[in-house]
Amino acid sequence: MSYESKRHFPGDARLIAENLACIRGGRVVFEGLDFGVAGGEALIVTGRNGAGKSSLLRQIAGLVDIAEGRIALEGGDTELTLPEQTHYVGHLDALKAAMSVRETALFWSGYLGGGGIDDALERLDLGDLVDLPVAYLSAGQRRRLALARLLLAPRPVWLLDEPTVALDRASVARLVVLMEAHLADGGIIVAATHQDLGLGGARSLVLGAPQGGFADLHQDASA
Amino acid sequence: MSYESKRHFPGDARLIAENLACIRGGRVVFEGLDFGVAGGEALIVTGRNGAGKSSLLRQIAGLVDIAEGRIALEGGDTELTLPEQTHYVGHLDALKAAMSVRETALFWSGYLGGGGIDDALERLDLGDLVDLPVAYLSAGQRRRLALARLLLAPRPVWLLDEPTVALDRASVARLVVLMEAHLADGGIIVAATHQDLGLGGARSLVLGAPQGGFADLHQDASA
Amino acid sequence: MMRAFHMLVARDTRLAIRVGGGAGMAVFFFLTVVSIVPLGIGPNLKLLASIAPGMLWVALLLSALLTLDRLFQADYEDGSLDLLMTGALPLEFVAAAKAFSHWLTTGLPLVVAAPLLGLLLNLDTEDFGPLVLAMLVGTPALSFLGGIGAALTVSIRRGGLLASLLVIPFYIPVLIFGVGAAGGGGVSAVPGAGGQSLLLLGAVSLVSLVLGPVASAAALRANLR
Amino acid sequence: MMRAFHMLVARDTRLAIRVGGGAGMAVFFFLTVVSIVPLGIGPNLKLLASIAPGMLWVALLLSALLTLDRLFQADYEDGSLDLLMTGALPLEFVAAAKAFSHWLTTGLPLVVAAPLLGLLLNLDTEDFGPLVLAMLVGTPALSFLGGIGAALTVSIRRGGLLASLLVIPFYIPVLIFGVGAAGGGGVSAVPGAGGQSLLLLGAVSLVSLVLGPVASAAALRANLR
Amino acid sequence: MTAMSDLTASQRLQAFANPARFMALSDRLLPACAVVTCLLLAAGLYLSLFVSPADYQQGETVRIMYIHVPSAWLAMFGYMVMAGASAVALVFRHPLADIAAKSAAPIGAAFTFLALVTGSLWGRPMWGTWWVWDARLTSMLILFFLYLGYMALWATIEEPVRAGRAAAVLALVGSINVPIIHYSVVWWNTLHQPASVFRIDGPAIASSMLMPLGVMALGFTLFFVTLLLVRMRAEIFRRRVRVLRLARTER
Ligand code: HEM
Ligand SMILES: Nc1ncnc2c1ncn2[C@@H]1O[C@H](COP(=O)(O)OP(=O)(O)OP(=O)(O)O)[C@@H](O)[C@H]1O
Ligand SMILES: Nc1ncnc2c1ncn2[C@@H]1O[C@H](COP(=O)(O)OP(=O)(O)OP(=O)(O)O)[C@@H](O)[C@H]1O
Ligand SMILES: [Mg+2]
Ligand SMILES: [Mg+2]
Repeated sequence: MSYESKRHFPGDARLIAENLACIRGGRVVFEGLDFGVAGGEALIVTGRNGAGKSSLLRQIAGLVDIAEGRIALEGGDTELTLPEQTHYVGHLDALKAAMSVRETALFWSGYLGGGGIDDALERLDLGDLVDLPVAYLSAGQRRRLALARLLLAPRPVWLLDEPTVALDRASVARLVVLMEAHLADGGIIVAATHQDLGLGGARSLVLGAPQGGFADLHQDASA
Repeated sequence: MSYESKRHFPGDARLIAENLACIRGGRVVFEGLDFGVAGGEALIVTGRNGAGKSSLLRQIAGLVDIAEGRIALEGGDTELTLPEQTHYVGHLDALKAAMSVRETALFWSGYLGGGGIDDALERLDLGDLVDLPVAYLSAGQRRRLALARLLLAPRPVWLLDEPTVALDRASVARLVVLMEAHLADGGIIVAATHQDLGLGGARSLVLGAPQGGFADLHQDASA
Repeated sequence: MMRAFHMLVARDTRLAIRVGGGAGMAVFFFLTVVSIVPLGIGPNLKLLASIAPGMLWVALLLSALLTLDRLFQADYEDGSLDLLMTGALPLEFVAAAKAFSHWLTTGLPLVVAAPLLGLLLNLDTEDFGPLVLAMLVGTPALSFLGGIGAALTVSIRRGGLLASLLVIPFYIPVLIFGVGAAGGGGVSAVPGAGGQSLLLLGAVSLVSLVLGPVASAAALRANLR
Repeated sequence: MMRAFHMLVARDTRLAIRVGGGAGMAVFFFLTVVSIVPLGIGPNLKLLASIAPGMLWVALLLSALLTLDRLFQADYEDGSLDLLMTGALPLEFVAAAKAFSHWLTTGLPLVVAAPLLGLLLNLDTEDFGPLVLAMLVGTPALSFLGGIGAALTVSIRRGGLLASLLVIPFYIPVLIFGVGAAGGGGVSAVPGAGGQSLLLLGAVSLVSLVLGPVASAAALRANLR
Repeated sequence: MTAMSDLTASQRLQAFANPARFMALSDRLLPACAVVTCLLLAAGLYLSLFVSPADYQQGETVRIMYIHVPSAWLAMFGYMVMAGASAVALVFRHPLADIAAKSAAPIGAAFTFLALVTGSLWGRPMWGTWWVWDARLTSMLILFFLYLGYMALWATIEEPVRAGRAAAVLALVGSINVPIIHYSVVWWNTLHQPASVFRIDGPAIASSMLMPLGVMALGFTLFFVTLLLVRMRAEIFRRRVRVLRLARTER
């Protein structure tokens, strides 16, 4: 399957969350959260440390239990679960020190059912590093390799948890270009970040302090 | 030993590097590097990914071999080696998921020969989290705990490798305050970062691409 | 999906060989473990021969335990497991793939090396057949059952201790039948006991091939979310 | 500096108990090895008793190996080791502290468990004393020598197998003298050999108390930079 | 090696990948060594196979000794070379010593293996079994393990500098332990009366056997040196290639 072929996602796809709640370590992180992101739209999630940004992204990726409410990709591929339609790039790089850059890319492309890797590596300026073992990469180079996964297999929903960490200015610009291209293809992006990406026409979601949560928790504990 | 006691560092201390070179994985990262940072001064190290920022900081901390040249803290405590006078906060958090925030702080304070922990935790706004296991912390909360180490035991040289990673705006501001306080105490800061900290009167060092090393190599191969 | 499975097996095997030394290392390991036994219990050849099968099984158990705890944990710690879960491959198959490649790099080498080791322990050459057969049948069980323990240990917060206590009991039947099938019944071996325990061993193995991945997947889900 | 040492021992011990499952895993493995042996050689009690000390020591070695790889690796992977190196405590003492807490959580429990296992192997009760004494003297060597292997393989994920390979040869003197001291000379034990080998065992232990940390520190430095 | 300090980093890297003096020297030395080795081995084999008498009680099998004993000696010699080179590498940080140690290991291991195989081939007719846990056999086996461990460490840590230092530490610790191990094994073996009927150090060697044995030993030693040189050169080339490959990956 060639790389270009499946690039265009159904424009009418829509990622929605209804009355969403998240409980971690026995504490309510957030609740009653509602949002919808249409194809071609980006949602920038902000909030202070501990507000629940990562938790939200992991819920969408199916990596954290949904305490209450629902998340769905309306108009998405009905054969696939939501997690199977998402790319999740989190705080952890998911890289193996003992594998070379090329091997890493080849594995993920194969595992995620993608195509060629050269284009993806080029677009993240990893072209010169393909033969290096990951152990030799600097923090930013590792990060770029993690981000390259986004391009290895086309998936409509991108979940980016502080994607710019450790990236130099040039790489940040490069990333923004990729994100805009993805949106132009009708893709959906949910990104948690502390620094402004300067992404055109992005909606924003601010997560608040999880104070309220404790009260409720006590109530339903007593109930 | 109380926490306040040793806060003031000799103002005439000076961290110097002469003709410094770094080789990693058989490649010259940088060479012929010279700089000096006086007490009360901060050196902000910038450069593209892979330029050698982390390597430089780790060399100062004694964690990477000095291929050539020398690093020294002139006017520092002659009893102690340079690494023993530095706080290194790197890409890795050095946190144990199974220990609580308090246990972590207590251990490092004890190990580094510091005093009480409450003040340090307060100043990084970890006060409400002391009893949480580290496993429950969010990225930014982990980062703040890692940074709290700076205050647990007074040491003249702070080596900060992208300290603002995962910190929200409030925490970044808080960190800058701490750094300025350290400088005011006659401390030295060497920080590698991609985003501007807005630190008053900081000197800057830009690391370039490691061209030099390889030209020679090609020559000797052809020779 | 089959492709994803293959990719995963290939990757894990390659990693095991690179970072863990893989097959060669495993064989060498068994060699050393086996050769410390005589130093412990004395160079009495008859005695050595009689406990040879038991020792070989214990050596295998050890190498399994030494490598299993990192089976999922490495992937968990660096975040790979998260991504493996968002892939199209069901978690059960992920677990199976990992257990299988683990067997390739620990179980299989031992089976191959067994005769050589038998030689050191002065095992009669006619006992080699049963021994190798028993190991061929039994070793997969160690990898697939071990996977459960590995999955339970994956997020070591409190469960670590409990989990490690759980793995070994799983192994006991394999060891018992394995030693029996390898003709290690010693003096008291009931004639035909070998064949019988070989069957039982096979049964255990088959069960574990299914039980292992399913239980591992469940444990992983429980740990991750 | 003494304080730093204590803090480190306390921390590692606590972590091992909470997380590693070190002690539990080791003891259980210990039990398994010992309970496998009778399967091998059949229920010949006299024979069992004669090789009991040897088997216990072999089991001891193997279970010590199980817990080695996490000795430094966990700290290496999460960056703690970097900071431990910038502390005022010389790396040699760091290594010593870790080896010591490793002994507290693996060697010590096994010493305590030994008599129970001796019962399983129908060891005469008057042999318990020498056995426990020998183990008490010998087990520290296992942790401190083991530290060398752990330090050498610290930068290798899944280094467990390799680490064991590297240290097993170094364990051999401990094993031999340990068995001797435990009166396990077998039938042909020279009278008085027990006491002599206890001395030798002590000597080996003392050497390892120095050699271990020094070599471990050197190995760590080699790996970190 | 002291001159290393006043080079620039890239020059040192160059020296690391390309110790010119050694290459030139070994280039001239190698052919000579090879020739002499061949001559000695040929002579030794002729003497031991045809000239020297068959042993009255062991018969023709005694001729295995002429391979067995020299290889056993070189097995130990090899470890000494390895440990020595490691010490130099660790103290003076000289890349060549590093390379020498790495190259010596497989050769020593090979001779150890040879001693083991020939030994057990010899043991079959003598003791009626391939292997006994005799003191000397055992310590030889352990020596073999030490070699393998050393090589395994080199193989798994793939960055040469790191691997080199770690391996050097291992070799040195090993050299401290080897005598302890050897002694303990002997002690163990005398504790249990050895199971072997035949004492290895049995026949007082007749002078008619001594001569060929000496020639063979000399030949083996030179053979060792030759192999060492070859392997060291190969290793140097390998590192040069590696450095260039890495260099090419950077702009
Ligand atoms: C795997 C089996 C064997 C191993 C590992 C082995 C090992 C050794 C070693 C290490 C030496 C050198 C001793 C020294 O010079 O200090 C040696 C020498 C010798 N071996 Fe073996 N040996 C084995 C089997 C045999 C057998 C079966 C025989 C004879 C039947 C034998 C006869 C000799 C003799 C005659 C010498 C030279 C005399 C001496 O140095 O004492 N070896 N062997
Ligand atoms: N452990 C290592 N082994 C070998 N080479 C390494 C290692 N770590 C980094 N390098 C190489 O050294 C160079 C500098 O790495 P370093 O981490 O210092 O860069 P950096 O400036 O910190 O980059 P970043 O901004 O991405 O953190 C890079 O080219 C990298 O490939
Ligand atoms: N694995 C976990 N187990 C239990 N509680 C957790 C876990 N991870 C995070 N939490 C808690 O959930 C809350 C939200 O965490 P989360 O990581 O989503 O915050 P965040 O918005 O991503 O913060 P940051 O900006 O620092 O990344 C925090 O209060 C944290 O204490
Ligand atoms: Mg987060
Ligand atoms: Mg960096």
